[in-house]
Amino acid sequence: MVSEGPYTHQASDSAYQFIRAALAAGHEIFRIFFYHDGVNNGTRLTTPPQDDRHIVNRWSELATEHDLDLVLCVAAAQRRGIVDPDEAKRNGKDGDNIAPGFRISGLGQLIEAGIESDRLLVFGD
Amino acid sequence: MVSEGPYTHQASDSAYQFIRAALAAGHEIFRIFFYHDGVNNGTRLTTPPQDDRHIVNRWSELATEHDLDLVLCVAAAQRRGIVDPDEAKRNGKDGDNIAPGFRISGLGQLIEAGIESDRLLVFGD
Amino acid sequence: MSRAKKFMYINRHAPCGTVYAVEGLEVVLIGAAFEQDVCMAFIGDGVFQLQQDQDTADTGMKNFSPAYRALGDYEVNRLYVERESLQERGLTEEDLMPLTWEDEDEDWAEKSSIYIVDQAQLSDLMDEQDIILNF
Amino acid sequence: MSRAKKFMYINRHAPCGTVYAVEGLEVVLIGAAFEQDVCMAFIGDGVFQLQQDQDTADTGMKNFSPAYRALGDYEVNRLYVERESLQERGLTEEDLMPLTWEDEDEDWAEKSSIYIVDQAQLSDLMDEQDIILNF
Amino acid sequence: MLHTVNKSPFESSSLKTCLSLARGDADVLLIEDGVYGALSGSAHTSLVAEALGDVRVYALEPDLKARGLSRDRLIPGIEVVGYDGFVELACANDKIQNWL
Amino acid sequence: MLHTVNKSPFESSSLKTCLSLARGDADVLLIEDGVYGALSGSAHTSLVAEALGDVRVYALEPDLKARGLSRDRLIPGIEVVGYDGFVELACANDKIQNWL
Repeated sequence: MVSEGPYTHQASDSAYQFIRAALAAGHEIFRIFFYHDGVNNGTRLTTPPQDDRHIVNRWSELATEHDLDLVLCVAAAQRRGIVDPDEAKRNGKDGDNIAPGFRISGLGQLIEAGIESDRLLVFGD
Repeated sequence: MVSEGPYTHQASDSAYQFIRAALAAGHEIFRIFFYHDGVNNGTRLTTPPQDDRHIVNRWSELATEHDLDLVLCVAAAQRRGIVDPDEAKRNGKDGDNIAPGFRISGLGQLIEAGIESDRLLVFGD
Repeated sequence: MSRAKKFMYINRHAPCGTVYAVEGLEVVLIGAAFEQDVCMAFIGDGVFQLQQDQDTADTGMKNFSPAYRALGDYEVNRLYVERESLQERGLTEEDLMPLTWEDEDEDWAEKSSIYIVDQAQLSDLMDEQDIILNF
Repeated sequence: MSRAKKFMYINRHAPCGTVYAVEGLEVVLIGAAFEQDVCMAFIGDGVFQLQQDQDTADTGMKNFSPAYRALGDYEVNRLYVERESLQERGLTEEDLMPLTWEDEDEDWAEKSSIYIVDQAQLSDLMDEQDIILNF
Repeated sequence: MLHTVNKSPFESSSLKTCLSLARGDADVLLIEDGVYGALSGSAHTSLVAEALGDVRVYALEPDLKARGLSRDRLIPGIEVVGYDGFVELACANDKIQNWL
Repeated sequence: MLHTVNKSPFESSSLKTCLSLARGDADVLLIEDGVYGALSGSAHTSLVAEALGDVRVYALEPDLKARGLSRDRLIPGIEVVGYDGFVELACANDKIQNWL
């Protein structure tokens, strides 16, 4: 679970580095669940300075490469303005901003991940 | 200056209540500058629970009512994915998400506000 | 899935100032539907979440504290409050909301959900869990 | 605008863990163009911002600490570091980056920008300011 | 000078830092989670009670009520103000330091 | 059980709370700003040094280097690990408590 937004807190970076190390060691990542401000990891509208890492794109690329399940909590995303095309339609928004490789779903996905996985780690503030 | 995102921290609420009280007492608000995660106050894609306050719309309405200058810092907004139509075009984004009444500009607007105003308050984390 | 896992939700943030308390409570209420073995712990400023008579009207914020009263209905009826954290803050059990649940096995007798525990007891409880989540 | 205002930027956050240090530094560098009277103070974990030899390569994060060396060129040459904060953390001035500026009035002599001050001196300095911003 | 503190003294050093640097003519306003610093009978009560001999300390009433803290729980000598009082304090002081 | 602490002990009570609740067989890993808890000669050194008789304490090397803290500045007995070591600690313990 990732609980903080990109750049604001190191949590997104620590989670990314931990997951890369876990994958390198041959472990399976069942799911990455983004909660609280963590949902801000999943907007494709970011443009960080060119000499800095692109945290959002880095997640999208990692997901493609390793077929990861990146889930943004719907309740947290609604409060913070992260929407996919379905959510945009349901809430009467004129556009969406979700980044490739992410999906929006409910908190049950976090509980399910806790039940199905051997270990659950939280990176946050 | 507002430094934290809506809902995550009370800063947005405190700033709003302070500004309303200051306006009620006849003071002039030169500018409200949103920095750090504060730029997340300016996305029109939020849909908070129906029984909760709508922090973004509340800013937009206050700005209309009192002709306030709501400025999102461009550098902070780029890192966090808040864009207006100009920024979207410049950075090759397929859409924008800025809320009515907000504009994106540089950090100089904060310094200028400090120089031109009698008092500068910061609400943040 | 062989058996129910033991979940402990640890609350360490004060209410109102940040969103962690309310978004943490949302996880507990959603999680209750999964029929796992669930308890909560309140440590540090988290004990302030259970303070009686919270009234957010003048701040314009939503008052979510009544939702704690729903926990009993969701069979979340073990709320462990660290004694040392209460003492450091000058609080006693009387300052906390009286949260209860109805015991089906004893003719729906109303019982308190709040247990004041010391650090050693809390350590033991944490040791029994499968999953610990921090809000 | 009658005269230059006195701006003090107070830094109280450690680097890397949160964005406040780097986004605070961006304000100082932009603000330097406005020809105001600018100084910085480092209190609490803010003193860690000036720690030598920061190397973020293995975290994948951007290393912004070299940017402090540019402050002198922007005529931000009064960096007050609280003595009590250094002591609490077991640090001395030797642990800090040697930040300097060149004094135009003295044939570009290189001078240190870092002043170690105690709480009483820092209180006096804060009292002299027009605008205090906290990062 | 007006100082504001918005963090709980149990979880942050903001209040302690503020009081160590605030001078005799200062106003200190506790807002948001900072109002927990106004509690009597807590581990931080003596820190604030001692400062009250030196500076004036205020607590924001809407934030006290939001957290269920009634006036009789506060350290004697702390004044309770609303958002209007916050605005007045900001005007009465020539500058403001928000400890975040 | 593996405990992680990611906050500076000078600004947060996380490390203190963690050490008060960690039992003898626990591993405690300091990451992000939590690595400042590994500093020798600081106001919190004795807290950690005493805990070292009881629990094992680790610090994440990439986070130490990012903050300019060399190994010779650390409290003796603290082990330094990389992200791979973090993964190993997560596997070696049957559960994880991340103090945030």
